[in-house]
Amino acid sequence: MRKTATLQKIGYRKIIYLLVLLSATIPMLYPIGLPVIVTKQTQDLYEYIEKLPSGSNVAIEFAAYAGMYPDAQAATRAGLIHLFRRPLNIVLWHTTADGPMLLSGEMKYVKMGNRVYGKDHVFLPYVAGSEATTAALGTNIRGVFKSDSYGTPIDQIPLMKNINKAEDFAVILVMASAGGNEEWAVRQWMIPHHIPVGAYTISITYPMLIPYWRAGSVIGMTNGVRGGAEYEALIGSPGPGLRRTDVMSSVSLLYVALIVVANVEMMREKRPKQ
Amino acid sequence: MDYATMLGETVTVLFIIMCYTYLIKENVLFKFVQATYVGLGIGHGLVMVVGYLTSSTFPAIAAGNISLILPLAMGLLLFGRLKRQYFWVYRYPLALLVGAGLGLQIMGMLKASLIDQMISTMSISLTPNLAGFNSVIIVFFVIASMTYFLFTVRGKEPAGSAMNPLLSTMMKIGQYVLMGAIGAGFAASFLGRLAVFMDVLERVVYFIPRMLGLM
Amino acid sequence: MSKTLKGKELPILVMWIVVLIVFSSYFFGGSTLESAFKTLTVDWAIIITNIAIVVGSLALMQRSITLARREKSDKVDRFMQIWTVVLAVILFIIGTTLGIKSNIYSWIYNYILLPSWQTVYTLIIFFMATASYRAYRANNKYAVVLLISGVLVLMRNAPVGASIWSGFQDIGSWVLDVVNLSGSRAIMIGAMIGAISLLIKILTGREKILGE
Amino acid sequence: MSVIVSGRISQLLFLLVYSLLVIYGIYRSVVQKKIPHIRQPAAIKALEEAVGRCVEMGKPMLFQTGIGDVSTEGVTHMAMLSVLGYTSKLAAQKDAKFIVSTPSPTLFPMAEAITREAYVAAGKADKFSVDTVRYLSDQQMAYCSAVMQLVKEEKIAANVQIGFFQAENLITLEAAKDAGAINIGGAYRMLRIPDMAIGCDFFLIGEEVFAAGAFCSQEPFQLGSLLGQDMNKWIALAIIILGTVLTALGSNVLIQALRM
Repeated sequence: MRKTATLQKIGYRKIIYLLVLLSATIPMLYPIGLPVIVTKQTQDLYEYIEKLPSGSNVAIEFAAYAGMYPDAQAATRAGLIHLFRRPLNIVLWHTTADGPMLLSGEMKYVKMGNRVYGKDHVFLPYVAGSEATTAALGTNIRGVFKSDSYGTPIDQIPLMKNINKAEDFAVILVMASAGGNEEWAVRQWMIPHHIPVGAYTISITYPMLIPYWRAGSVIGMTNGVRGGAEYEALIGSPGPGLRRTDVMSSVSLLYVALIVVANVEMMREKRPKQ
Repeated sequence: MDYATMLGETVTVLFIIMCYTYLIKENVLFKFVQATYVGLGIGHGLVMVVGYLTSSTFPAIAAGNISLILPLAMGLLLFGRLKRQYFWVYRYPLALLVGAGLGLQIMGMLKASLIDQMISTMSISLTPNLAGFNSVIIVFFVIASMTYFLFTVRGKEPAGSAMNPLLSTMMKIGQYVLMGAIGAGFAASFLGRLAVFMDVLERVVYFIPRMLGLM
Repeated sequence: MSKTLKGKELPILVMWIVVLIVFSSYFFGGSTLESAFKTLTVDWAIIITNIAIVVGSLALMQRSITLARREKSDKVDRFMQIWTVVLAVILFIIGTTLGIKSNIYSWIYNYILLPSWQTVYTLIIFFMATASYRAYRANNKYAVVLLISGVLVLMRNAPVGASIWSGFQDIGSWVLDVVNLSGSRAIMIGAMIGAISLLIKILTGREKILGE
Repeated sequence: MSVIVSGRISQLLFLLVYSLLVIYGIYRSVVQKKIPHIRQPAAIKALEEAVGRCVEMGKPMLFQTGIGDVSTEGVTHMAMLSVLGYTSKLAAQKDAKFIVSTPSPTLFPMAEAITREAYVAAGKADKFSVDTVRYLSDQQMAYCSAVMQLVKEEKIAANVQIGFFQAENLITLEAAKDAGAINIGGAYRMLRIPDMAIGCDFFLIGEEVFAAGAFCSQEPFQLGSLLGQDMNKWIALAIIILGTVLTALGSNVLIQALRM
């Protein structure tokens, strides 16, 4: 494939750079607060969690990678706030080395109320993520983890007494993954064990999950920082997502405007020749 | 905020600004950031290497897994690149890596990239709604796009008449589909990248209020 | 003997053996093959790659020192080259003596290495703008399709899109779900076919990937 | 058939049939001398033009190897290396200044050997130096920043990046464009193709990347393999059409067979 080379105008780059910078910083300093329209996928995920019977066990595969984390941060934080607000039992494990540090940053925003560690939530340590790991966790958690992230043996944790495999959970939620954990969960938890999968994703992975969502293997998912904003709106707890919606809109509009200008300019250049 | 964090935030913000000056013109500030980053990157890479070898490889060898000495020795053959008459020796470790790479990539693609794609394409649903319509149109689009890659057919294109008109129409449609996919793909990648950008920019924009403890 | 060793037939044999082990463990399973597979593609490959990092890093530092010694290059350049090497050595010493969990190491990682990754990465937002200004021009019929699908998806993803016209959500999703998906599928199937062909050519030794 | 892991029987069958057809294509072309007519894609022709442009302008050409190790994306990297072999030969013959940059410690010695051989074969071993093939860093974005610096400092006139690239892709392309270079690229994954297509003047997509070496060389052996690839695509097309028709008729027998 080939594109005809376009004439390069001197200096157009610097003007564009400046416009990008301005279109991002101005709404950062003076937010307008444009409304957020919640998409079906986000709504589905929220409602599924909202409707879970109290006392349900929820598995969280926390797969955050520091470099791309800003895209998933809003949804992850909102998701954690939501999950801990409901009377659910949470078992969380990490599949990236960056995970524990990033999670502890988010937990500062989560209201714990009268929750007791070990009784209604457990944090398991980091294990190198792969499809095989996800599969192993679905069949025998004790085969992968011997103790939690504080070093307490799993068998001494009250919550873990009746939990060891995929069937013991109502749902598995994949958070902030940048490397296909959602698809592993679908293949290794949904298909063999029929455990529904939910995802708080970065926007690069999002389109890949749409077919799974349509097929019903994925109950719902958030789309990057935008999905994060929607989730924040749903749970009524504004955070980095809603703060950034204006910036997202303004930079997107700038891109569209640039494309329009480029085309108008091109037509003008062409006209005399015709 | 403690001093280490304050210093850290300041250094980060300075680095961000120095790095962005590249957009105006490549200059000594960017060069400094680049040299620093590359230097620290090498150091970090080497630390990771030593960490891996001392935490995994050497204990395993000491525990009796003597076979690991072989890849270690093969790795050392890579130093053969330093002298031309010895550079044949590096071929062995690389041949092993290449073999592993070829096998792994093909193995991974067979299911995900061939079988799964064929199955999902042909699993159409003939329901009278948008999903049903989409599933049929996808079959058509996939076939059209695949014809674009028929190299022996494409070779006849300049002659024009030599090509089956149906095939040439399919090829054109395929090219439109691929272009549409590319245009959409580029736009779809934008939001994720913008998220990181906003995060970096916020560090600069909110720097002073944060230093003053206002945020 | 040495001629055989120096030739490229033996390395290709090595390649064959590894490829066959990988494939047979994938298709036939069995604990022996699977452990051979893991040994070769994980344990051994990581060790060799790690040593390759050392070789590469030393080559880089050597080149930096050579450049720094060149009298004709300017002072700033020479300083930068030395600076690179010095930092590499210092971080290496800190990392190996105090450990990567030490405060100073994680400070360097969190406040320099990680933000540097992010900062360089975010330059892409500026460059995407200039690239789309150049590329999204309706020069021909194909470019028109490129342009329309791009704008539709951009407006679908932007939160403001739905406020402007609610249809963006549906049409943009259709472009992603149908057009983008079809294109990717065709590309993936074709890529697999191309990859198998290249594998055959490499295993015949006709591709000069290991030098002459 | 319990010897074969269940779910992988059809995959093995595809691998075998596809390999045999490639070999048949080569046999037809080399032994039977029925060489298929194949048009070079614009991107491959552009490689030669780009070398010419560099000679004319007296500016260097940059060839980037792509990121990652040979032990993971083996096939893609090998495709890149055959293009490197072709391009470095052209550059050596025509006396263009040629720079190869790499972020991959395992591709580094391979790229170095191939480029050196090209220079030796052209009788210009003296033109090859430590500056020709540069390992810039194994950290993705550090490499990226080093390339951004390099393209401006060396004022490159052409930038080639065909192979396996990640997020650094568009940044290096645009930096090169800003330095006044023409960009020639190629990616095989849908994830990376948009960046390549938008940032490059000429580009290869999908299967074309793996066939790039064949397009370059134009030997009967290589062209024959392309014939085999086409036969394989016809098979895939036939299966998809047949499977769709069967599904429409309410039978999923072919899908079941593929899942075997």
